[in-house]
Amino acid sequence: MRRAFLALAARDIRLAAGIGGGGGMAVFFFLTVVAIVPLGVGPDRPVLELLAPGMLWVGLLLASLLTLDRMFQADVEDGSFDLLSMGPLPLELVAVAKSLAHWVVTGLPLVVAAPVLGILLNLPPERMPLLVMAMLAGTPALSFIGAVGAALTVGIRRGGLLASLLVLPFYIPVLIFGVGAVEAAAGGFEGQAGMQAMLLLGAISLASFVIGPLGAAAALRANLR
Amino acid sequence: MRRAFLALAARDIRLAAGIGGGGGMAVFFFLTVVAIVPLGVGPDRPVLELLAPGMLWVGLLLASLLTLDRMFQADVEDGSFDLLSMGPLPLELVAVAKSLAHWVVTGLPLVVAAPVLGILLNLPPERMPLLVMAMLAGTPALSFIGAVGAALTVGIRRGGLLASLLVLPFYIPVLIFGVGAVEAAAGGFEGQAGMQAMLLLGAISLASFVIGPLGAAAALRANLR
Amino acid sequence: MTTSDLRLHVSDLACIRGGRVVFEGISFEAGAGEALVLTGPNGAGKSSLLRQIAGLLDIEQGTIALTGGDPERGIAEQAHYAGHLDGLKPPMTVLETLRFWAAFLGGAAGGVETALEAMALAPLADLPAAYLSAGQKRRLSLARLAVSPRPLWLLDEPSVALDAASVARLRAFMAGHLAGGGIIVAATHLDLGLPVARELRLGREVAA
Amino acid sequence: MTTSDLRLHVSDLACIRGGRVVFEGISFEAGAGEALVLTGPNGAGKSSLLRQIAGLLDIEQGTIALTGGDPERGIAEQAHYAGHLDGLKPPMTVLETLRFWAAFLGGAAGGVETALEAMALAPLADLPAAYLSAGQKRRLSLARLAVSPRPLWLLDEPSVALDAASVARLRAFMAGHLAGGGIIVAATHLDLGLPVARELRLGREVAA
Amino acid sequence: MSLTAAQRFHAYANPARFMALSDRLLTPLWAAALLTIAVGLWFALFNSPPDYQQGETVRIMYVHVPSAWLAMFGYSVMAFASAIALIFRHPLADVAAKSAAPIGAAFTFLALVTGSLWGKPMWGTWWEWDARMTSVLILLFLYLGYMALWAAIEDPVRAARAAAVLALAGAINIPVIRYSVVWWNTLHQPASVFRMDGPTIAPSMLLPLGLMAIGFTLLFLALHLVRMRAEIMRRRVRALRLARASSSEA
Amino acid sequence: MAEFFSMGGYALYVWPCYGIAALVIAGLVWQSLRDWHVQAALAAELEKAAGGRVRRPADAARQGEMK
Ligand code: HEM
Ligand SMILES: Nc1ncnc2c1ncn2[C@@H]1O[C@H](COP(=O)(O)OP(=O)(O)OP(=O)(O)O)[C@@H](O)[C@H]1O
Ligand SMILES: Nc1ncnc2c1ncn2[C@@H]1O[C@H](COP(=O)(O)OP(=O)(O)OP(=O)(O)O)[C@@H](O)[C@H]1O
Ligand SMILES: [Mg+2]
Ligand SMILES: [Mg+2]
Repeated sequence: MRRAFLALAARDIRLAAGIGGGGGMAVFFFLTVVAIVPLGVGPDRPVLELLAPGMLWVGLLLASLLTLDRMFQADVEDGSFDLLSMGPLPLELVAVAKSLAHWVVTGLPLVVAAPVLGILLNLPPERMPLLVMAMLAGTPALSFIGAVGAALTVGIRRGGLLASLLVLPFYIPVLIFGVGAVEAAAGGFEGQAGMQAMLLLGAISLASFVIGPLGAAAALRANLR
Repeated sequence: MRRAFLALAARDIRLAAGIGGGGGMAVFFFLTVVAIVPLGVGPDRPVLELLAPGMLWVGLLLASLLTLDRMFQADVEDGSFDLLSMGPLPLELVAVAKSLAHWVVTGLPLVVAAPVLGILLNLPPERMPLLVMAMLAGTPALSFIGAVGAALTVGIRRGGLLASLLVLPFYIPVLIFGVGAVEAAAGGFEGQAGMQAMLLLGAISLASFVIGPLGAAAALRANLR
Repeated sequence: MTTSDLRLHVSDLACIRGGRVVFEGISFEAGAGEALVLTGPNGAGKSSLLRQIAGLLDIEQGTIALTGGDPERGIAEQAHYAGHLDGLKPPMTVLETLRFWAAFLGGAAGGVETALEAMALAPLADLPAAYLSAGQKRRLSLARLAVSPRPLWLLDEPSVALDAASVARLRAFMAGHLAGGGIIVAATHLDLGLPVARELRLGREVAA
Repeated sequence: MTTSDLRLHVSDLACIRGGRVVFEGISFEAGAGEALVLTGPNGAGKSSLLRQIAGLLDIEQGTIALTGGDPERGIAEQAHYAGHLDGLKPPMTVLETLRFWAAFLGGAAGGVETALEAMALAPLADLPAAYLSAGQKRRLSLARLAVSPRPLWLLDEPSVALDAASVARLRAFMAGHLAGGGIIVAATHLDLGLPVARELRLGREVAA
Repeated sequence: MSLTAAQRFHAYANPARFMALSDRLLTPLWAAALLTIAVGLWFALFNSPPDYQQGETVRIMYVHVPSAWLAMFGYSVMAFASAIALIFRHPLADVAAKSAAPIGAAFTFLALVTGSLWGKPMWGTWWEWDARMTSVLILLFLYLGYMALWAAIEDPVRAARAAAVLALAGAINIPVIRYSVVWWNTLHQPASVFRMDGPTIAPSMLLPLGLMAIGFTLLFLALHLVRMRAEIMRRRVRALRLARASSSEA
Repeated sequence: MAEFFSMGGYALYVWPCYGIAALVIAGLVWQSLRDWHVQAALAAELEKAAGGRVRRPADAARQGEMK
């Protein structure tokens, strides 16, 4: 089982890390979304600073969403999923392996890229550590919740966009607490509000780690039999 | 030729309008992107008003980008494209038909949805007509420029994300003039700056109407032979 | 299709894929009413040759010409190609699919009925392509050939996935095309049972 | 694979797809070393039956059981399924593909070499799947069966797209599996040349 | 009758003349680049005066400006080679275009970073969305997109053509960068070296700037040749692998 | 000396500028040269393995024959 789990996660990471896989692509997309905002709303620095945490999280959500679609879809379309589901791993663990791989190739690089983009949006440097911590706590939830959406829309052409829509409402708590954590830092009361938001983010991630794969496996069974 | 052109455009519209097709999907996505902004930046009304035109255009660009990927890809993957390219229509006209279909199912509904979303963002009603006009003038460019990106990434797994990245830099003029047109209205000098931006938008659309299909056809030939 | 001086000339053709020479120095001719069967081991270049004739793959060297046909249309426009992929849209029904291709390819009236007939698809007419079995999909993609008449047929393993009755139907369909003065170039590993078929063998015999 | 009391029991099986009864009341058994060939016209339900055995499609009615195998593993885990789709990733090379499946399915050491051998893939080992021809892809997807031993093989038109030499290789491959006490259920329109094969004919003769 | 040399090239990359020529050129190029940059650095750091307005920060210019020039030069090389590749189908041209991209991207990155490092003390901000900076950022996107496209398409022949279309489309950005300071009034300096009426910059600064610019250009050329040679070898390896596969296969 | 390194109070900007430039350029040079060595070695190895047979692809690939 462990061998199968690792093999699957490694294969998914490898496929996604290659070009056309989506890993680097997500970061690049994040970058363009963030770069396009100042062009749209104008280069006014205080306004940008105000927008920065929100836009960073929105960019992160979008980049993460867009890479969801292929989590199961590609395997279903080319027939590999039939074979995966006949292997020794229960579907729940298949979903865990795939969500983890998704996080490694999208969530993690996005977190690393975020501070650089923060500079572009004029985010004060002292808020960066909190931003990164909040993102580290929050991004796993994006992949694990996302797995359910991806599973629900598997087998639908263009399921990707539909998955985004199904998943977005569930991303909103992450967004709210994520932005909250960064803004609390500005208020200078990290001790309370910041920590609280961070804890909530962690809790959401933990919960999604359990619920996400269960839901995804159920959705896959319902969709593919 | 005319019969073939119409048949193709009609088929594409029909396929895209169905579920999993992407039409309604784009509007829905536009909606969520715009709805997410107040969550990120807080519900402060004057700030929202300031951001509104920019955010509307950014949302429009993103929604339009996300639906690009399948413009040629779906046909190439299932082999229909081979047959389309052996038909009586030159590839340039195939690209025109497909770009038009893309505009009808994504650009047009987005333009219709924009005023509603403007209200959400607290955009003053008197600016709506100009917003809609600017979007009508600008959105065709998004589909026709987008066709080149879609054609360049045809045959690539996950080409969609790559297509967005390739196309985005070329969307920037539309964004800048689009926002310019709406903001000029705020300044009250529609007569000059507003009209000028609008004319520029129209000019970009016209130019892309010629260059887009040529580039797309060249890219398709390069990619698929 | 009654042009009896129709002739496909291929001379000294070479094909390079992925930076590797797949074949070179291929020459052959085929006249109206003639069929040419491409055989050879997997990877010999049968599909590639068909795609080159159809204009779907670059020609590195050599020429392909079709004489005696419509001088204003290129080879691609005078040929039907049926490859490994079906080119079907899951939500479109059998009838919609054929109607679309009739309109797009400029088929004559009645072409759709002929096509349904030829591959015995009439009972399936209202099913979406997503519901078809492998062989039914194949039949639909072959039925497309009847929708608008074109003199040159390029068929890549057309009998794959077909049951015995459908293979017989395909045989009759191809024989009809040849009798009408058409040309068929088909790649296959099986016996297609074509009447006047010559064989072009690509690649060396398998050694490994 | 040496369990000689291995036996596949299918009784009174029915299949409904897209709201339509595809078949019902199907019963058969197959013991160690036996092959069962499913035949029948297109759309008769051969692929559907194989998917039901593999646990990839819901069973409306009836039972499927495998006795005498590993009691702790379900049928799906004791079966290999090779369907119409290849399940190959374009960027992964032949070797990487087989290695992955060996790791995922828990194959024994040396399985990958056996697999390369069985389908004569060794010369292609370093090519990405994207570069393979139709038959080469098919061979790779069949080679997977050798990567980890499982007693029950479910093959959906396995010989499609293969050249004569590869068909012979496939035949030897299947014969070896049967000789080792395995079971094969295969759907086909062609003669697979299996030694101890019984035939199960699905569906009515084509009337339409 | 057999394939022409150019067609063979794709199959069995072996442009002997280019390899021989570049082999002979490389050593002198490396030496010249190193020497020029070393002398340039000496002037830039030790032997040039601080600016009366910008103080010591003016020394950033000796890296920033050559990087910015080479960022644009790199793209021009790429676009030009792409045009040749599309029109004449000369196989070396797409090798040249592909090899220029990472070098150009690196210099673009440097222009952005050094610009930021200069902007903080001068304008009090790391980044500003002014026309020139934005257009240079877009230049970086174009480079990255171009490289991603190359990497995403398996077959080098097809990748070359698709990437060439992209490179040509993106070429509009170069004049935008060049004239952004003229068309929009921005924070950024207007041109002071390449002007119709001659440079407006002090000769004591012009010398290190010129040396660094020449040094960077030589470095660019050396790197470009090395990368082209590596690329040709990569194709050769690919072709040999495929040939091995096929010769033992069929 | 200390004065030189302090760059008139702008050390924080000037030195990173040169440092990053040196790093990026060195990285690029190193990567380019290594790439060349790796590819050249691979090619040499493959060529040796092929034993010159691959040099004449035309003969190996000329295979069309009519029946
Ligand atoms: C990240 C921000 C920056 C970017 C992307 C950038 C980009 C460029 C580019 C592309 C050029 C070449 C222009 C040409 O030759 O046409 C250039 C030149 C130059 N830049 Fe920057 N720059 C940035 C920040 C700065 C800052 C902060 C300063 C100084 C306060 C500065 C000073 C100069 C000067 C003096 C030149 C030479 C102009 C000439 O002689 O032509 N730049 N920059
Ligand atoms: N997309 C591709 N890129 C690179 N090489 C390819 C590609 N497709 C096929 N090839 C190579 O070209 C050669 C010929 O392939 P082709 O598909 O024409 O063979 P075929 O004769 O049709 O084989 P089959 O009987 O298996 O269908 C093969 O060796 C294959 O490896
Ligand atoms: N996804 C699906 N949804 C609904 N109906 C389906 C679906 N797939 C197949 N069918 C129907 O089920 C029936 C059996 O299909 P199946 O694929 O099992 O046939 P088959 O015997 O394998 O045929 P073939 O020889 O053509 O491969 C067919 O009539 C088909 O229309
Ligand atoms: Mg083939
Ligand atoms: Mg079947």
